Amino acid sequence: MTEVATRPAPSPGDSSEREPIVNDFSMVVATVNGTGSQTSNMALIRALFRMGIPVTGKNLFPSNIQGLPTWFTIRTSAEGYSARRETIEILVAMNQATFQEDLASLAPGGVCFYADDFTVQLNRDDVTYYAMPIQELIKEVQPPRQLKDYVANMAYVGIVAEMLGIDLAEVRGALETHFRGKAKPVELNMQMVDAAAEWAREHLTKQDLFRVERDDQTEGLIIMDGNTAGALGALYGGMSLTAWYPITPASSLAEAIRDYAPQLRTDPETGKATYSIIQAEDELAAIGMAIGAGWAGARAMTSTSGPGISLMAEFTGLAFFAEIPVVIWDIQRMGPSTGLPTRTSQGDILFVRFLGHGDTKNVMLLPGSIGECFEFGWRAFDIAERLQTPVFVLSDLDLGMNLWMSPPFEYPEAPMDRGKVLSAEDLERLGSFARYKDVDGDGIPYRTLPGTDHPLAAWFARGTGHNEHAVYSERPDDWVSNMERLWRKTDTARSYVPEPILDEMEGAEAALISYGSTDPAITEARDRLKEDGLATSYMRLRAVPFTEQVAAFVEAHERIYVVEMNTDGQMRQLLQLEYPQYATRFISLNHNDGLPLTAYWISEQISAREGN
Amino acid sequence: MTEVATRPAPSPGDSSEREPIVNDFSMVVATVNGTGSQTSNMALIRALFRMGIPVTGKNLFPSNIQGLPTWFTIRTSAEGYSARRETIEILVAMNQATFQEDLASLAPGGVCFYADDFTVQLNRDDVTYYAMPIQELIKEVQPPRQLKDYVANMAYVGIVAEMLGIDLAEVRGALETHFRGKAKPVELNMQMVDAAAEWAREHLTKQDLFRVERDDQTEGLIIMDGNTAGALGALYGGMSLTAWYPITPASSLAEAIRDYAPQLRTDPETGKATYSIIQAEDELAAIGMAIGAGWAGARAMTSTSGPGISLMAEFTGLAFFAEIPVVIWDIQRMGPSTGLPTRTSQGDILFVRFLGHGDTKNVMLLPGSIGECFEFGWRAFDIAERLQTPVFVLSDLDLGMNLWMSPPFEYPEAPMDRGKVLSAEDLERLGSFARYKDVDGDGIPYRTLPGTDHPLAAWFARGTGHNEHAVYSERPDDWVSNMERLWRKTDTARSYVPEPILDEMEGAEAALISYGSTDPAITEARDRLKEDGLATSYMRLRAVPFTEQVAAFVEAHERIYVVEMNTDGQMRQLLQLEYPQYATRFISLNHNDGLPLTAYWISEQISAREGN
Amino acid sequence: MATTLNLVGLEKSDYKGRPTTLCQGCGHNSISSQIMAVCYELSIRPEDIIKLSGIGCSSKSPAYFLNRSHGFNSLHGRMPSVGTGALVANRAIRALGVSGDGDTASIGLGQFVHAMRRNVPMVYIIENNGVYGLTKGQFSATADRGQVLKKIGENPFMPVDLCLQAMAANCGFVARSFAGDPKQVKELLKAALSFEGTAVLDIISPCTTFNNADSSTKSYSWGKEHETPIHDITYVPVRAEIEVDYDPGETTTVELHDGSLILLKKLDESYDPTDRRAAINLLEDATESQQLVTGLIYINRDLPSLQDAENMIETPLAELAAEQLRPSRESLEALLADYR
Amino acid sequence: MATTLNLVGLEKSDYKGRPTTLCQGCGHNSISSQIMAVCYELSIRPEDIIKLSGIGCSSKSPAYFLNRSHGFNSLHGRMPSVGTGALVANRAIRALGVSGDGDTASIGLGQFVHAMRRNVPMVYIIENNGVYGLTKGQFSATADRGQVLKKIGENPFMPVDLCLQAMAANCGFVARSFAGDPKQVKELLKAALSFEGTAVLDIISPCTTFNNADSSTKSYSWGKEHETPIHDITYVPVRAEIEVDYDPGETTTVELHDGSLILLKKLDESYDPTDRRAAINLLEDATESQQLVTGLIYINRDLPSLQDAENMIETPLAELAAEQLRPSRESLEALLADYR
Ligand SMILES: Cc1ncc(C[n+]2csc(CCOP(=O)(O)OP(=O)(O)O)c2C)c(N)n1
Ligand SMILES: Cc1ncc(C[n+]2csc(CCOP(=O)(O)OP(=O)(O)O)c2C)c(N)n1
Ligand code: SF4
Ligand code: SF4
Ligand SMILES: [Mg+2]
Ligand SMILES: [Mg+2]
Repeated sequence: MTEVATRPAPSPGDSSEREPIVNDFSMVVATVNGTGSQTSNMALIRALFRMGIPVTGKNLFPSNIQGLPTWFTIRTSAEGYSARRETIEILVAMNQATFQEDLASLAPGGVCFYADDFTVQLNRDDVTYYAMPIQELIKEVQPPRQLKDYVANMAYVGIVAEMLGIDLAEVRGALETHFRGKAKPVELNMQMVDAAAEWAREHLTKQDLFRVERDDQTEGLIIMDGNTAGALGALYGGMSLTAWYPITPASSLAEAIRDYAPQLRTDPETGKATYSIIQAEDELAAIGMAIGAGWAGARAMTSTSGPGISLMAEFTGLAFFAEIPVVIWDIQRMGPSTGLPTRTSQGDILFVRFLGHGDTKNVMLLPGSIGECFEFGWRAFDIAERLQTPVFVLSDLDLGMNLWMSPPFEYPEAPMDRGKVLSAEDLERLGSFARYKDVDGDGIPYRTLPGTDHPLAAWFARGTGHNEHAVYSERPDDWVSNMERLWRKTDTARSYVPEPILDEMEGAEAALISYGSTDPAITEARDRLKEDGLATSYMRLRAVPFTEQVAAFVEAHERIYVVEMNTDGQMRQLLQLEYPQYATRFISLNHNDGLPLTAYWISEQISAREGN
Repeated sequence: MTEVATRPAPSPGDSSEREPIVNDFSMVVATVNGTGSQTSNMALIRALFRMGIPVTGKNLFPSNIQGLPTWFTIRTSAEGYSARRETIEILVAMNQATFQEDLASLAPGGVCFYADDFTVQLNRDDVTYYAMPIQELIKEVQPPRQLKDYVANMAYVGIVAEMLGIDLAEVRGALETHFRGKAKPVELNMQMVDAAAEWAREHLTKQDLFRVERDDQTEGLIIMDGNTAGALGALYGGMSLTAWYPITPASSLAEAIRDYAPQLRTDPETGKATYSIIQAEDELAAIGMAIGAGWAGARAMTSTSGPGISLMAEFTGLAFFAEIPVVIWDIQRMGPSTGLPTRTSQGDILFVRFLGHGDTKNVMLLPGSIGECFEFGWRAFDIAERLQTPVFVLSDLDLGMNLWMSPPFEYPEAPMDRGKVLSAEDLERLGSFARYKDVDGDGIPYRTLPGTDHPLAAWFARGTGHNEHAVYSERPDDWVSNMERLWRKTDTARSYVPEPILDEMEGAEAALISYGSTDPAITEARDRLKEDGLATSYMRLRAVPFTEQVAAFVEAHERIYVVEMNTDGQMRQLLQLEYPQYATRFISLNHNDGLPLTAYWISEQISAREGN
Repeated sequence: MATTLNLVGLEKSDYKGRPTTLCQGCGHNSISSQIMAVCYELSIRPEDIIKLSGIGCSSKSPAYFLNRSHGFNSLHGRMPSVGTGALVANRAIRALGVSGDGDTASIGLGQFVHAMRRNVPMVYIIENNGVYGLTKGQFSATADRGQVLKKIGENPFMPVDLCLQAMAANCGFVARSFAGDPKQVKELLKAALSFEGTAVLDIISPCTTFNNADSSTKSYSWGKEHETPIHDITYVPVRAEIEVDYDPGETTTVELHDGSLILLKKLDESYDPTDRRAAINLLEDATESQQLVTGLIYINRDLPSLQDAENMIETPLAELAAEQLRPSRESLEALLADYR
Repeated sequence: MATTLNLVGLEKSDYKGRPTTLCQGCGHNSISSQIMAVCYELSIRPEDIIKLSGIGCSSKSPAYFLNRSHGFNSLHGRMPSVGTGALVANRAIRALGVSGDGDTASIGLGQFVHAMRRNVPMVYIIENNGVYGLTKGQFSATADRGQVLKKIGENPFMPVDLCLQAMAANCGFVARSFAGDPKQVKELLKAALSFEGTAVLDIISPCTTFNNADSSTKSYSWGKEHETPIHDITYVPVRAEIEVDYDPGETTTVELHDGSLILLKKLDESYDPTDRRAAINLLEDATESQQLVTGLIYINRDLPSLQDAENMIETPLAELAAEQLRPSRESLEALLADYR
């Protein structure tokens, strides 16, 4: 892989290391994309997961469909860590093109499984090698031609399983789940797995230290990607329209909605859909459809990534100003511009907060786990309808497309909050209605839905300046009072968004603020720092605007590292704007190279700065 | 008008006031739009201007083509002030619909000219009334039917001129200029002017205190709107493509380019155009065309307002990241969303600075006078080609569409700066070329233009991540080093943008920072404050990013009022982000009701806060 | 006249809007009047209608009719997407969309075509005046090549024929009319309101302020001289059917989804609006002969509407009960099992 | 083979690009090969070409040919505007644009139509595979109604016919071809490069990874079975004219702006590509009969290019001297006089 190891690992020579390393390694499978290694990698990771061993899976893939290098990394961690690590201990080399590079990136004392038909030099003597007779095994198993590639990949599953001690029964179970119980593919693939394991048992002798053992740490957990989690959240949040346009890394969110909606949201009586999913012609149309539906009273959303967000700027301003509820998922990828579609980043924070010309302030939710992707998936609708404004959910490629463990998602207990909507009966009772009147003093006006059967119900939604009755007005006082109310509303928003997650440590000197997918790396980094005697306090933001708790945390700490994955220190900037009196407390710890942050990088940065 | 007087003016009773008020009043002509009062208002303001009296003209018009109230305000100022004032001393009432409101807004002691066929009550006794027999005069003059409305308006010109002492010869001269010397319309209109003046001489006796006298303060000056000035600047800056889409208040900039280009930029030999002006199908296409042309080596621009800026977000990110020079004029109007198309604001500052998803930082020029509209009109191209980046020029409706006095524009002395462009000869000499290599350490790379006749010339422009050779790369190190260079470039930008204008006062306690069209109001406000014993220092920003001088000013002052016309205190925020150590020094003085700021409001705000 | 109530007990005045702020004589105003008249005469409850528009003088006009209908004056060129979303959220309401030639043929062309592709069931009126009225008279994409406007100059580009665009996009209801022919506008509007799919009405609607010179093909005088209706159209509501009698030899009838009828009385040559090739040819002829050919140019009732294509429930999504929107607790547990 | 030099002294290898990263068998690769061959054979200097594209697998392909040409891989759906600007800045260069069906028919439809309206002189290739390749196989707007893709389901919407769109937009060069018919692609490309105006090539270019099932009208097998060329086309460069001989009864010729010829050898029935009505009919027939009709469908050389319509100088604007760009000091003083 393009990243080189920056942290030393034990070399085999060193005798203190002779005892085995159990459930604690990163294994990378280096393949060519489009050769169908997903099934085999899923089988490996799921088998490990079912053995009770904490795992995470990250796919590092090119912006390309077939023929370029791809790396799938499985990390097992006895302590349950799930962040990316710089070091790779086990390499499964299935791509000759990158072999030397991949080999070079192995940690000293590492292990290298490789296809025995490679013509390469094994130019490292601090690594254990196992050659894999892939072609031979294929000849033996004789899979159908069109499945050859897929089955071939099962060879490394069998060999690696045998050498690491992965239970083949779990591999079979994993395949059964993968193929939804279809016997034929399961048998075909297991045939190869067994043959390969068999071969390894006979021909290979274990020389390395790495192996796995059953554990009980994944009891009751699930393993999933964040986009699927977000899709399920939306479906359990009453999503009625998803209008979207394909874009990496957001597509799989809308596609998961498409895949699950029929089973979850078909009307039992009529057998008809209680929702609609429209692949729009572009992002302008996608958000336009969602806003039209939000205006008409449905729970509507769109999902996209950076370029789509840019195209949604004008419509976002309209929804903000006409006060239409809508949910927008931004699965962030590396920008500016088309950037790196298959690399992760947190670079849209500042732009989205102020998205739309003129004066705007948008609400952002910041999920930090797949559990929160699910939760914010439904909660975003409650907040959007309560506040009558666009609500952005900012995830990223790492959280959205990679595999994470999580407790099973909690079914939403609270009933849906549909916000301030007046029915015909309400109007009859009230006798009057002004769309943009601040009746309750919280800046949130009441609305009526099209089709409401009352002569008072109608109002004319518009992006132009308006008075309380939604009538066009150029009067300075109308403009000012409406904007003052809108600003009141942006404050009210603080009391409806999720609070941050706080973790103060005894005698903490330094404090950390972060958000989103950096959480696992920070958690691990803080443990390391603790070991090295540096206690830290940590606040994980889960939304913008900031709540009281955020203010309290900022007041309470003098040196605050803002850890994020972008070039400009964007969240740091939002914090400085919110707390000018503490502007100098915030120190940017930002790194933005397309790869998820590592605990190593964070802890090194902090101990360096803290003079540890 | 919708604004009510908030500042007391002398009442006629008060004897100290009996002596005349000369060259110092605001006169508003209240008409219905679409009735062609432009000619008459231009005649009045130009006549005053040619009498040597400092004037400004502001048109307050509805977002409508015909039939709604419009107010044209002419301010004369002996001291040469040109900002808007709350108080109106002279009303020329040509619109019965708004008469009562207009009358109410007159200052005590004011004057009211009104069409004598109005059926209204003259319910104020602190005002001098003059009825104007418009219909009668029409009968007398008998203009051709289709010109009736226009000529009718000349009636008030004649009467007002007579009563204030405006030289009719100057009125005639003004009309001659207006009609480019065409005798017929001049005569027709002067016929009415003379008849009306004649009538006034016979039937009206001067009862009010306001009059004008020749002065010499406009010697050698010009009077023009900012959009025309910007258009001329672009033409003298070598503009080669203007791609635009109509939008108020920006249209008149592109239209002025269209009107002047043929006379200024037709090739004498071939009689063909050395430029192109394309009305695009929308703003996405407009900026796309400009970027295509910028890439191909032409000086290209577009002009728009808020909604167009939102639509240009994605393309701006592309130009920023692929490093293509392009100039974008944003004639700001009131937002968010469609907002108030005919009201002024400075609400796009923050959005434009960060326009485009991912990490971006755009260069903004902030003209504060029509002279600077002209200067930045050509300079923007130099800066854009030097920095190879989008350069935004942020004007607004008040500066762009209203009439301002100015010294004649200075012809650009310096030769055009075409930036770092390599010719075929250069390539031959160098023997190699890497599009995105930081050869000079300033972050600005060298480029070649399509059509360059050398095998090394070609490079592939792209919005995707690239290495120094413009080849797609997902390598973390390529991404990081390219972004580091880009950030270096955003710093280099500081040394190419215009410095701020500083005016420090003796023993200044408070400091002001502002930009753009607020300058006249601030200048006047500071004089008032000075009179009241409050000295202030003032820095007018002319660009973002900020220069060394800006830093110095901020360091030097403890209390800094940031005066601007938006809801969120946007420039204040940019300053806080730039100078976190001084974040608490900045105090927002922002007002945003669609009308230009007044000296009165600013001085009141400051003396209140300064406890004067 | 004495106020008479229609079948839903409303007076004409119940269908009015705010006072227009458009110019005197603007074609858009006359179209607004026909919209009010049609809804009154068809006894449509204003609450069952939504008004949609983009940005422009034309797009302002929904403020000037049907005060009792909800409306959305959206963004320039984006009415189609907003309408699509609204109609997906509530398929029980009828949508009246008013756009302009700039709004539809320039910035909005993509959304226009894709809305027709999806057959979004809305009446899509283009008030076509060949210029950008609200921004003071620049050429729009429907202006004729070679047309000259003083102050602006000559238009060098070919016009977009919105009806031909509609044909290319397989729209099922394509009509052209003229604001100066209120009777035809009215009948076409009635028919469009009974059509389940996108119904496009390209109505030449003169801009008296910026583009009404006799030489302009978008002017009143030109329209009056060059309008050539392809038939005399009459809409017959369901209930009225029995009463109408007409000469079958002279008249062809088209039945609409709700059972109402369109009577097309043939003028000189007979014309079959269900024949796609004929429709395209007619448009080509009109362009060549520079005639303002008006009437129901093409109709095809066999295309499924967006909601049917998506097999959507009849109940408006906006009115679904919470339990229809949120799947059961059990379902969640069941599906999570696959992720263990 | 021994390297042979063309008329500008270049070898075939001087026209190659970077190694392709597209899938094996992707139709786009075969089109890239034809582009390289054509430029070599026509002896076009790579420095005189610009490559343009939007975003997609198709839009990536300009990286895989003509390394010695400048190129701009712009934004999704926005190639037309970028190309318009580039060609206004430098009318001396020739533009080769490569787009996809998603890039052109979905997000880019508006810009596509308006570029044709302005007759921007560029070769506009749509590598049409009916899906979004780069985002992994979703339907594009050219997918057939009713087509089923596993994992994705059925496409309920009507396809956009890009050639019909081009006709509606009065494009002067409209061709359809098939990546599986490299000879025809090559001749059409040559003709397009000699055409002064927008030349649209809608080339069915199978996506072997996501849409190559026999049942798909965008697959190789379907194309091979259903391709029906309307003529056998040969391009004859200016210099070669004298040598060619052909049977006039069998063959019609069309002369292009630069004097080169297109020979159209009639197959079964004869077809006149200068007849607009015939072209539209042909496209309608093709849709009805589900045949892949290929060849030069329509050509009209009489429309002025954008630059001529704008009366632009021949010199590339990018190459104008400073004194041509900046008017004189006197001119400024003169015009300011009007503002005193
Ligand atoms: C994104 C955007 N660009 C430009 C404008 C400015 N604008 C307002 S109306 C209009 C054109 C309207 O023309 P048309 O649709 O033909 O309506 P008409 O006024 O002629 O009835 C334009 C360009 C805008 N409001 N939004
Ligand atoms: C604004 C924007 N939206 C979405 C995308 C994601 N995207 C990349 S390629 C593509 C579709 C490409 O399809 P097509 O043009 O048919 O090209 P193909 O890959 O099929 O050759 C999309 C939607 C993007 N890059 N930019
Ligand atoms: S400007 Fe033209 S379109 Fe607009 S209201 Fe006036 S007449 Fe109608
Ligand atoms: S995904 Fe399809 S379009 Fe893209 S490269 Fe592969 S085959 Fe070609
Ligand atoms: Mg119009
Ligand atoms: Mg495609």
